[in-house]
Amino acid sequence: MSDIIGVAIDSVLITLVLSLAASGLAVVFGLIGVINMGHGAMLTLGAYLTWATTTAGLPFILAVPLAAFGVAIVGLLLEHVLIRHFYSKPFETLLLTWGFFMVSTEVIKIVFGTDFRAVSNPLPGTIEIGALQIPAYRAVVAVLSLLILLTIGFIYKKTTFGLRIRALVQNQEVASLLGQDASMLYKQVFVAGAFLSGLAGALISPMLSIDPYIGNVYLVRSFFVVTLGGLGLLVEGTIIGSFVIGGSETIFALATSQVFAQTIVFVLAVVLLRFFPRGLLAGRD
Amino acid sequence: MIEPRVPVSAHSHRTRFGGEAKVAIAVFACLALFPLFVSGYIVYILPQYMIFGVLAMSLALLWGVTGILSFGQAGFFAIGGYAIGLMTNGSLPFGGLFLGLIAAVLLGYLVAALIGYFLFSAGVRDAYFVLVTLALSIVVEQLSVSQSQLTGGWNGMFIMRPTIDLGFTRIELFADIPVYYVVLAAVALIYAGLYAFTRSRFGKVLTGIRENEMRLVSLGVPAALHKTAAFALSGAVAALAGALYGLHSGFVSPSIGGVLFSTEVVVWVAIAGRSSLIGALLGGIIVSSLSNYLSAITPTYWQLALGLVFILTIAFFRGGVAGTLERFVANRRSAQP
Amino acid sequence: MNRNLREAPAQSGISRRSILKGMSAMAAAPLATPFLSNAAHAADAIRIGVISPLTGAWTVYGAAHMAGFELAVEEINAAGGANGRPLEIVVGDSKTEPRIVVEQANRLLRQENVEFLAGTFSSAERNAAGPVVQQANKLMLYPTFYEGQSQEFFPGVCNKNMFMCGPEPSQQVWPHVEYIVKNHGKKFFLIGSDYAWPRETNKMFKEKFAEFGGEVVGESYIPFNTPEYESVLREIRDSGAEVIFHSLTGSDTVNFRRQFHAAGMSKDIIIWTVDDEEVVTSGLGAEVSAGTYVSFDYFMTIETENNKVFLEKLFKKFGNDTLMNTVGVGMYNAAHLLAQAITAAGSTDTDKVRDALRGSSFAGAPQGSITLQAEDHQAILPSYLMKVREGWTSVNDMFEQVQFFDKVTPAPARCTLPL
Amino acid sequence: MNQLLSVEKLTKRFEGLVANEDVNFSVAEGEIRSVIGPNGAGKTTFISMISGHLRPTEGRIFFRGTDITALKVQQRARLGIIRKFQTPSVFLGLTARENIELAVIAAGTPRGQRQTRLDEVLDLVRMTAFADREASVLSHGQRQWLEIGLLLGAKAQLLLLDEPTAGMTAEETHATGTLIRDLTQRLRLSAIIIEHDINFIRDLQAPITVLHLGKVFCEGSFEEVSSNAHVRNIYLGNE
Repeated sequence: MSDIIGVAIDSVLITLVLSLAASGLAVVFGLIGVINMGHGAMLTLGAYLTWATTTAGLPFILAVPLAAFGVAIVGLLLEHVLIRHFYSKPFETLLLTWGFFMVSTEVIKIVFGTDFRAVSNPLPGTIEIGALQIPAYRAVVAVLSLLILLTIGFIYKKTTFGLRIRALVQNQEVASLLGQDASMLYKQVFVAGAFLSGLAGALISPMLSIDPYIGNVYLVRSFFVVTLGGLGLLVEGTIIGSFVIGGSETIFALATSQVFAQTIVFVLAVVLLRFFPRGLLAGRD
Repeated sequence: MIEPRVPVSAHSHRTRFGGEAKVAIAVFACLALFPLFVSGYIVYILPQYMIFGVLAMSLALLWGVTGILSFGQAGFFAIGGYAIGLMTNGSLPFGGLFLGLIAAVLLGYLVAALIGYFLFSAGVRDAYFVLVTLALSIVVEQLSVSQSQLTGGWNGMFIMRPTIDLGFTRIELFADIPVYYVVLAAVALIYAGLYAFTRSRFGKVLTGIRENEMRLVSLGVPAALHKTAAFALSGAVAALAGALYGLHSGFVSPSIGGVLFSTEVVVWVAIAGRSSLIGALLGGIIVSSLSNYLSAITPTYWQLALGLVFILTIAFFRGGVAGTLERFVANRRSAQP
Repeated sequence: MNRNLREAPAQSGISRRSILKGMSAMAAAPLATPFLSNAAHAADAIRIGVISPLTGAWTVYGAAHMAGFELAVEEINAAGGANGRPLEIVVGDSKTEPRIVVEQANRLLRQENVEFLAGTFSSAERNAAGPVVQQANKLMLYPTFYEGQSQEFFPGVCNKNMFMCGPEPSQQVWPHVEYIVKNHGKKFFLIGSDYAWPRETNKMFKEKFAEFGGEVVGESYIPFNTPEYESVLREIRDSGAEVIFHSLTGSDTVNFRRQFHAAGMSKDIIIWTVDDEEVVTSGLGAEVSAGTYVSFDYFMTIETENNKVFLEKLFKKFGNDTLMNTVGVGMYNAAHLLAQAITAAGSTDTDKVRDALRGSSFAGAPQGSITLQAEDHQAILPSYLMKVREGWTSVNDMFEQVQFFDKVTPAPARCTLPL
Repeated sequence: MNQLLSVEKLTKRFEGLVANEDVNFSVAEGEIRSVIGPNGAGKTTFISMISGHLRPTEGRIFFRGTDITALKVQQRARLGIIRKFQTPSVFLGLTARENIELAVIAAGTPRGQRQTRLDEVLDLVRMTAFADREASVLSHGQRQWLEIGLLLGAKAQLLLLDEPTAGMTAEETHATGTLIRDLTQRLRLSAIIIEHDINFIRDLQAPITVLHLGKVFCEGSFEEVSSNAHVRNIYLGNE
């Protein structure tokens, strides 16, 4: 029995951490259709900035928002210099953001070096539920992830800013007719996505060893999360997608090896993508 | 009658395969004469880069001709490499060099055809298809790690250099020079085959898919099948390149199927010019050999420079080097009276 | 960072000459013929190719790896070289990828005309170099702790042109099984990265473990770059393991251990690792690594006369915070063994040097005198079991010696002997 | 005249919104039919259901007496039902000749006859002079004609023309009308034409179907329809 609960809690934790990692992409890809291959690099950057600021003596709780803002600024520069000229060309943005990944990875190596970097765990200890022990920090990140998603959902559904974005997503022409500055909205959404990616990288950093490629572990997974969840379904889609990609791996791993579980998940994701091209929640075409 | 309102000299982004036959002949002639002037490592390593050039062509066929971007070419490359390895190292009850090459090509073709049909027939396209090809790379790499009893896992697999038995004569593929010419001949043949293909009826239909898939479907062309066939052919060519690579380097390991190598191929082709097969071939040869030399000297800054060049190419020189040259020549011609 | 004493104004990392060579090879390929590149170099230097993971996933290990060899070459050249000729290092970056090792080994042998190879880091990298040195009939010295030789992996091992300067499981693991079992229990969980070294090491471990009545309660192999360890941690907890025998590598070590510690498991379960030398343990940090057992042939804190001298020279050359480890020392010993053998053979001829290397000893090794066995090319090395101290602050107080065996002879190589 | 295409009770709903309802309609061989109606009347939906780009919610479509309701776009195109899109959809990166060549290939023309067929179609749409110009440098009007050429090259029996004169000058519009009439007569083709340009409709002298709010409002000749007060009202938005 405690085994089942253990597996359930593990998959919930993994689902929520992956939701957090994918949230930036859910915004950028889901709302304005930018296939941001630099998403992983933004996570990495968030983690390194957290490492740099905590190493410089800043408390973790301040380092996290600072890192997120740092990544948002990088996102703003990227958007302003390159991406905004290519919104109507998805392949070009895909390739440009991959170029961003290449460049930022090398810059990270030059600036931060290639040694193992680690952010020390701000919340050591565990939460005990019966016989189960849950790492306290991981639990907090899971809860934060849920809060962040709900906040995104709230902003998107309930605020005028969200309304303007929804109008833009629905119909760009109409949105401009209504006096929307579409290019400014695109910029805001892109930067918000970068902010979220940086935030995710910062929050995940104490759980992982930080190397210049850590974000890439989440890159392809995040894409599947967003496509399986359905573009534009920021809260429920991201969570469902994360469960299919992350949570189910835990369950498959029970029956087979870890590598094979990962392989199964990717194959499953491709099959689901074919039958539910608009996401699991949208139903079959 | 209706007169054109746009001046003739207006920029046209011609992305077709004109006038490259001459370039190709020149390139292959240079490559053929090369070992007369040089020896040593370059003669050893150049065939490997030519094989990378074939891999680049497999992508150009898909991306440049058909308009389907793939981040999974390395996956097929690895399939070919492992196939030739398994068929020649005696771990299977049957095998041999020629059977191995056929198996590699067939396997690449079938895997691609299966994936292609499964997805294209359901209308999966563009970014979604890119995503699937990324997953393909990951899955191939993971399988080659996890199926270690077959593949040697992360430690990789050795492949013996073969002897080609042509009946009347045998070519021992150990010395650099015979290997060089055997690979060059194979690459030239593959190039010629692909070139002829792009100019065939089928190749033209693929160009139509790139230019306007919906129009083509609405004219009665089963585009999904054509795309499947293009993907399968590209998979077969990439797998053939992988098999040749395995034979040449004597070693394959999971990283040749991975996402990073797949994206390297995209970078070669983007920089060199996706619209021309010979451009892609040269891109594969030149960018990968530059990578080898410069990364020995300044690994970090070389990668950084490559990333910047890549961004600049995508942002400003859509056709890559080949496309830009072609346009330059075209402009020069139209500027002359 | 002067890689070669004869080349005084060396630039950071790589000599100017090799830059020029590289550029000329690109710009004017015909110039880069072997004849000219020979002429371009001091005619009497013995060129040695060193393949090291300078970029890629295992960059962290690359620094000590290079430093060990560089230090040795400096010493050898200061003492008049090998057989009267100075040594010169030519570097090849493996990018931590076996396929690049094939390229680099070929480049070094064919383009740079090196006469010997040293290095590669992981088993996979070494295996990739195997066929190349076999075909070119050149010798290669391999520095890393590894899984032992078995004919199955020929020519990556059991190769008459390869010499192994690092320990294999019968040296690194076997001597300490008894101690751990007696003190911490018989229920072991084996976790390792998913490739040959961990699998083979575990196979060897289990052989000895069975003798002491140990029980393997779980065995798990983790793919590279796995960020999440929830399910493995649960498996370990449910298995009732008392000890984890740990052969994860690289960033996966760090990820696993951080999550293991965060899950509060480090107070109940002991970890014995055969991978985490000074560099990785530094990366783990004091809190996560405290209480872990580590076994190797060399640690920076071992108390031998040779080690004192060695570290002094190392710090003088590379600075006081330089990290050294078993692999770096393996490279250091490799250079000395090679130089001695060249001198003894009076030539750089592969067959003569191979004969000279067989059975040769290096008295100046930081571990104390070491010997290369003639019949299977494995090294006779000491074996230390250390425990990571609580609250360590640097490599100087990182490890506490638990037990020590000198001159441990490896189990016979499972090769078709003689090599 | 033989019935070429007929539709029965064609209905299309988009999540509650009715785009077409109970449309009955038919075209005979060699006949041109104009379909007009104010914006939002469901004209493009109607033509999309015939071309196969949209699935009807209810109703059936017959072509030469066979039910083709279940066929896909490309299968209908093979039968000869081929559509021209509202904004001209051609292969922009290819020359006019290559454009037509693709259409000729699409029709499955045997290799030996391809060249003849190609020249013939170029001549029909009067593009011979611009044959080697890339479609991207052709004018909007020329692209419209090139697209009609694609339909012909692909052996269309029933041309579905969605605003074939959009973006044309009066002169070009007139020429297009002449071209379409000429083509249908010479090649015995049928056509369904959606148009806004009232002069063009008049020139065509074809029976007109007026769609309003997704339903057939009335049918008749140009004179009948244009004198119908209700039709005027719906265009002015009074009804």
